[in-house]
Amino acid sequence: MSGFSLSDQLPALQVVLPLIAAPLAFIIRREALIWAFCTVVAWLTFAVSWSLLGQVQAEGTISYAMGGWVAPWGIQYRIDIVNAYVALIVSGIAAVVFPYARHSVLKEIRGDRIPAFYSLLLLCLTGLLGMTVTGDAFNLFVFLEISSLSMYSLISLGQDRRAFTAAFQYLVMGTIGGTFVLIGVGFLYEVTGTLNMIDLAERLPDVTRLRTLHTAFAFLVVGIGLKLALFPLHLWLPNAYAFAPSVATVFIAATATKVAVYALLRFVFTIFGVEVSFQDLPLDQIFVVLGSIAILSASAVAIFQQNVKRMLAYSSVAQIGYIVLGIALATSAGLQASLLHLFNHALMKGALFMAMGCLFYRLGSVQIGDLGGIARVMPWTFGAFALGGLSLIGVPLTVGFISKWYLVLAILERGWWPLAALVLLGSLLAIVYIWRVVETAWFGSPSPRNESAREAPAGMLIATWTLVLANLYFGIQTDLTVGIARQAADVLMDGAP
Amino acid sequence: MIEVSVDLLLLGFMAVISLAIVRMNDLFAVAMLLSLFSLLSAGVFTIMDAADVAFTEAAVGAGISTILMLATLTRMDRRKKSHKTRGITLPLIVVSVTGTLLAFGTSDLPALGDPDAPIHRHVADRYIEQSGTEIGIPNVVTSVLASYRGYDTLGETTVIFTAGVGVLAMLGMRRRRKGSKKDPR
Amino acid sequence: MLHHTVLRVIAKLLIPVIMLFALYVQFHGDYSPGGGFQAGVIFSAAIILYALLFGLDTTMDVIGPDVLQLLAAAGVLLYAGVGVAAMLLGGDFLDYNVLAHTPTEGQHLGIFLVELGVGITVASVMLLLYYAFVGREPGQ
Amino acid sequence: MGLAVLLPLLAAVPIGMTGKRPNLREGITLLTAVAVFWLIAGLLSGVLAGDRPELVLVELLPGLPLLFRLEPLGMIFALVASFLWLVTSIYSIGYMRSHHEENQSRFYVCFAIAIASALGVALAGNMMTLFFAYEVLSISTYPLVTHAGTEEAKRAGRMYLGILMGTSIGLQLLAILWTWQATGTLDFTDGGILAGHVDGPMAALLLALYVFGIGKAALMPFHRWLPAAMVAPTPVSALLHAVAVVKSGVFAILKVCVYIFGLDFITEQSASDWLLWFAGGTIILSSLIAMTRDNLKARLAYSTISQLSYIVAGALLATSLAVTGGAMHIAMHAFGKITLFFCAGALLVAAHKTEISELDGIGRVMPLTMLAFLIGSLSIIGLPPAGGTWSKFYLALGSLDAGKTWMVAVLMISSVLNIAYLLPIPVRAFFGTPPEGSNYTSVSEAPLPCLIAIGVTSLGCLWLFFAPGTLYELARAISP
Amino acid sequence: MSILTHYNYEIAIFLAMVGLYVVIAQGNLVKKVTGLTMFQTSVFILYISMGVVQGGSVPILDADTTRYSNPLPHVLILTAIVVGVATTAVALALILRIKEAYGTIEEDEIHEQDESF
Repeated sequence: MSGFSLSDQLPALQVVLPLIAAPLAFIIRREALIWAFCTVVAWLTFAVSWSLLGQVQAEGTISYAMGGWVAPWGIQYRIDIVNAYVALIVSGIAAVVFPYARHSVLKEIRGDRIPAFYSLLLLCLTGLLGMTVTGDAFNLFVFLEISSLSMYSLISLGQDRRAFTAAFQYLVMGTIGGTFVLIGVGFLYEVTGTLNMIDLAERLPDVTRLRTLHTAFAFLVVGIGLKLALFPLHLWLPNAYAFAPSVATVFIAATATKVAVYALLRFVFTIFGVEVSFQDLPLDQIFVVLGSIAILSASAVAIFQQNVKRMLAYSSVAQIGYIVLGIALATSAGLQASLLHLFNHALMKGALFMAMGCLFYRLGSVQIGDLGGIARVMPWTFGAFALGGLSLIGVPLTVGFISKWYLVLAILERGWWPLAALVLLGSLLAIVYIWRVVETAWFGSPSPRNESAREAPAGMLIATWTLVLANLYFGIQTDLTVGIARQAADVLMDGAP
Repeated sequence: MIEVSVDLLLLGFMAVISLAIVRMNDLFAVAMLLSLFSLLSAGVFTIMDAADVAFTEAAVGAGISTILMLATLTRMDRRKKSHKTRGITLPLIVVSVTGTLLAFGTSDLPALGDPDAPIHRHVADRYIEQSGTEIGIPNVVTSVLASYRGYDTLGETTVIFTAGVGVLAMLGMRRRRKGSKKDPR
Repeated sequence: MLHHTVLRVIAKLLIPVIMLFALYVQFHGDYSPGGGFQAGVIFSAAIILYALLFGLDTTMDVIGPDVLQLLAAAGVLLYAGVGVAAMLLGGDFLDYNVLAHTPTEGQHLGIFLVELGVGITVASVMLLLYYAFVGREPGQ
Repeated sequence: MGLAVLLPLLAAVPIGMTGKRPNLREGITLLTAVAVFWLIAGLLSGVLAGDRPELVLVELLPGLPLLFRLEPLGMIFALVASFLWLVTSIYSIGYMRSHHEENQSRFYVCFAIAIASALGVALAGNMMTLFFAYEVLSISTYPLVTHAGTEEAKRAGRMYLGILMGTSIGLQLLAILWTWQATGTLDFTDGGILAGHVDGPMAALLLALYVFGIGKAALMPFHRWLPAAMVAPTPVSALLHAVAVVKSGVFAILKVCVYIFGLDFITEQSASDWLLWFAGGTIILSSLIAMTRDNLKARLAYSTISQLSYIVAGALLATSLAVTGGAMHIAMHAFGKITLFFCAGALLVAAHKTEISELDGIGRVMPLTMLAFLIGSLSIIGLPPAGGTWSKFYLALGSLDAGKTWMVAVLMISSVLNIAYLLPIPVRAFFGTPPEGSNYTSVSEAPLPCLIAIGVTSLGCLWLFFAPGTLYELARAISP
Repeated sequence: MSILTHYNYEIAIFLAMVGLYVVIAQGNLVKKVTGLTMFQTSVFILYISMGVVQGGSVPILDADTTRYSNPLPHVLILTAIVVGVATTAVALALILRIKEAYGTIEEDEIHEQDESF
């Protein structure tokens, strides 16, 4: 290959762009400059993943050899519809979060820490994107750690001192998870001699050392499970979301678990394949049980939260339950539902946490007790929250409804009636905890402080409403998401090409 | 055979130390033991022909992380309070399950050092046979590290950078001179 | 700070040697164990030793945190820069072959540069960590 | 046709923005109301002539568009809703002003949205569209229920939303998904779509999911929200809980029975027999409860519950005559009940009376109001010269037709009960002697706009008795 | 080197589990970090053991050696070690802040304080 052609280099740029930007952001010392720079980078990254998706849809899977060393000797970037889709989610959220960040960061982060904060955000983005597009099992671990480390630091920058303990708890559990993944990858390498995902997928069927193989599977699932807060490995999540700086919460909540789910799908479907995962091993039963418990228990706990961010965090655990349920079906329809929900949940949680950020910006609190009548002074913020909440509940004309629709259909297809009922019961619980907030915010009696509060800055509101409107748009104009999700599901079901 | 015995000896030491760490309440002592632990593991690595790893482990485990740990401990009360006994049943269950699983997994591995194990046959051999001509430097580890899997190493560097930024974000950096351009608060 | 003349003298002798060794490890990594990472750690160790003996502030005068932060970033940028350079020269990211007119030379150059990048970042980050931990004043 | 739904939605925006200028705001409201009614009425002749205008909004999911399709049943509902919106807007101007309610802008905005979604229900061309409009209706009416913002209002709102969304998401959505799963379509088609896809007890179960899932029909045991929602301002109770909300509930049930199941399918699977008992039970029980209520609005609310079950029963009887009766009863009951609510509101505004026991002799100072009340009551009871007569007549015929004689008995009994709990009110008002110490000198008739509205609706009741022709034609056309 | 047994594995696993136990069971944050490090280091040993080749030597090419041990695990572990120290650094920084904020680094005492307000 001679001559530089941008379109060939997109896979690398997808990750390298934010990776190079991170140190730069760290050494630019002017807050305004950093912010502008990061925003531009985020948009460029988004553009890259958008055009990558285009390429994949046009001419199928893209493969890119890092350092020119072809797989399996070098590290390969391999982009099919699945990770193109996930990368789009991640970079898309980033493209909204950075414009949003300006005010919130100025308010919540100490002046001399701001460059570090932005730099960490970019590093987190780098890590997540790296996990998403890589085709190499060990490389995934490396970028997993990049994202994790940056997340620990981001979380610890929250204003409440509990941010430190939350970050530490996450660090401990996250590191254990990471090490488990390391063990799993090691065993895979031991029995196949390769680290490249596709190569692994091709060689695993011939592997005779089943005990090692199944152990590797177990460790990978548990390790990644820790990262995606799969019940009962979710203990780190609520506090982490609740006490992190608003911007960090928005970004992490909307992207991190999604990428973890992607990694899980990659290993379970592409590398191990449906036979190993669901026929040799009882992953489906396990996931059905865990998913159901997650939906019920987490939603129930959410109802009793006083801190709204914490409440939303628990609802995230429940939402992950839905996704896991979809995976457990081990059918194309189920996967489609899960993938769809990846996208939709990113939208709704992003919007909700952004609204919380706006609130925190004005009130410095997200306790339900402090929200009395606040919606009357901050109608835009709470309009956003209400719509996002409706989406979370799964009310028609929002993305939430589309997710539920496909998930329940997939479940009915398998004829698992109780599960279908359970999913709907989940949204009923969602009504309860969302409405607690809406009711207090609108009809509660306002405290003097709330009376004097003002609507959040335009910059934040615009970003928030972008996501809210996306919630509605993709709830009505579904063919894009549904179509991609279907293709992706089929790709995954086919396993290794 | 001498290697075997040394290897076992070192590992035995490590086992003893690990148990000591469990019991120990003096955090300084724990830090020192930990650094010794790393040092011994470095020894194990050497015996297993992993010179680079041994080198790194020694420099990091026995070096930097010990320094950092001591620097932290100077801010703490030296002795860990022997706190009220927490339930140890759950930890024991978790640990034994994980351990059994690991043992179960390894029990199926090819014999240690078996040159025909798949791990040595598929990708690795190319590095050993080709790197001389493809890269042209004798240290295969360096070739793989910096070229074949150079991208991982970029990631690794980024990890270090991330840690640096993260710690600075948490602890801040004290300024020597007063009236320096950027005020710390 | 400590007033053990002996220590200081020995340190004054020792520190240059350690640094030299670091450089050796850095640039001889192709032929013997070692490379950017180990070199970086050793180099920082030398300066940390200096700090232990002559105090943090003195050390900060020698190498200020701002410089270190620049260096830390610079190392990563150098590494990534090599990759981008390879891109611009028509190769894939980090494809050293295109850096020089023969692949092997390209590889040599590439490896040299990236190892340098690693070394710089590691050394400066390790020092920064030390500064941050030791220089930490509560409420900062 | 789409415009009819769109218009109120669009109107909501300027209504919201002209909050500072009440006259302009209410001007817009009235204007829209007129326009909408005119649009609907314009389609009437066409529908009678048998054409079914259709409009696809957006392909929501593959093979599952949001679409409007106007047919006779929908026509009835649309006409009633849009006409009564017009009347109610007039009424509420007088009411809201003289009652000095707060947040009037929010009130009018939600009101407009609610009507839009009610029309959406009326025009829905498939179950999905209906479900969407149904949910929007629930949500947009929530702020109207909690309008007062008091603790009681909030509790009412909670129950309102809880029951409505709970049933709709928990049961109705499940039923819809099941239907889609089984048949691959959700379009309302003559003769139903389910025949041959599900049968026996499954069909009965599915029907139950629908009937109970449509909580707005207030079939016991899911009826509690309706009395609770009476904390809302009277115009809201009047329109939403005598017309839009509850009627869209029973309307949906009719739709399901006629166009999803198909009458023949229901009868041959005998899927509805046991549900009929629920309907009958609701009719009797709620009438009995109504007698015990002294608060006027509460009594009206329970009477509504029982009246709704007439229509549900009409649907479940699944004979052409019964459906005709049910469909007609939508209109009849709407006019009758809204008149009663208007009167209740008028009493509240003019005389600040909410309890029936306080009404003795009030007819002398508010004769028009109480006269209207009498007419409304007659219509509800089903006595000439009020429209209610016809619908009950056809319902009775239908039950005989279906061989459910006991249902006729139920209808008779409940009529008697209606007499017992409705007629005493005007009687006391006219002939009762005012309680000691209370003199009505200060009290006069309600504000003019209110009187106009009351007059229109009560005359409507009479008119429907003497000229039910069009309505009857439409109702017959549903299941010829 | 030449042992055709699983000793290495088993001992490494034992060490790893001791480390894991310290992480889970012990309330002192510093000790938790210690446990993490032990856990990771032991896993490294596990890895390197996989890379051993009987009679192989350090993978530095030279004319008169024919058999080398597998370099790839070494590379992977180098990276892993770096990740490990990075994590340790962040963890210690957190502990420092926790100590400043709570005045203790004992898990249960920290919980008590958070319950109390």
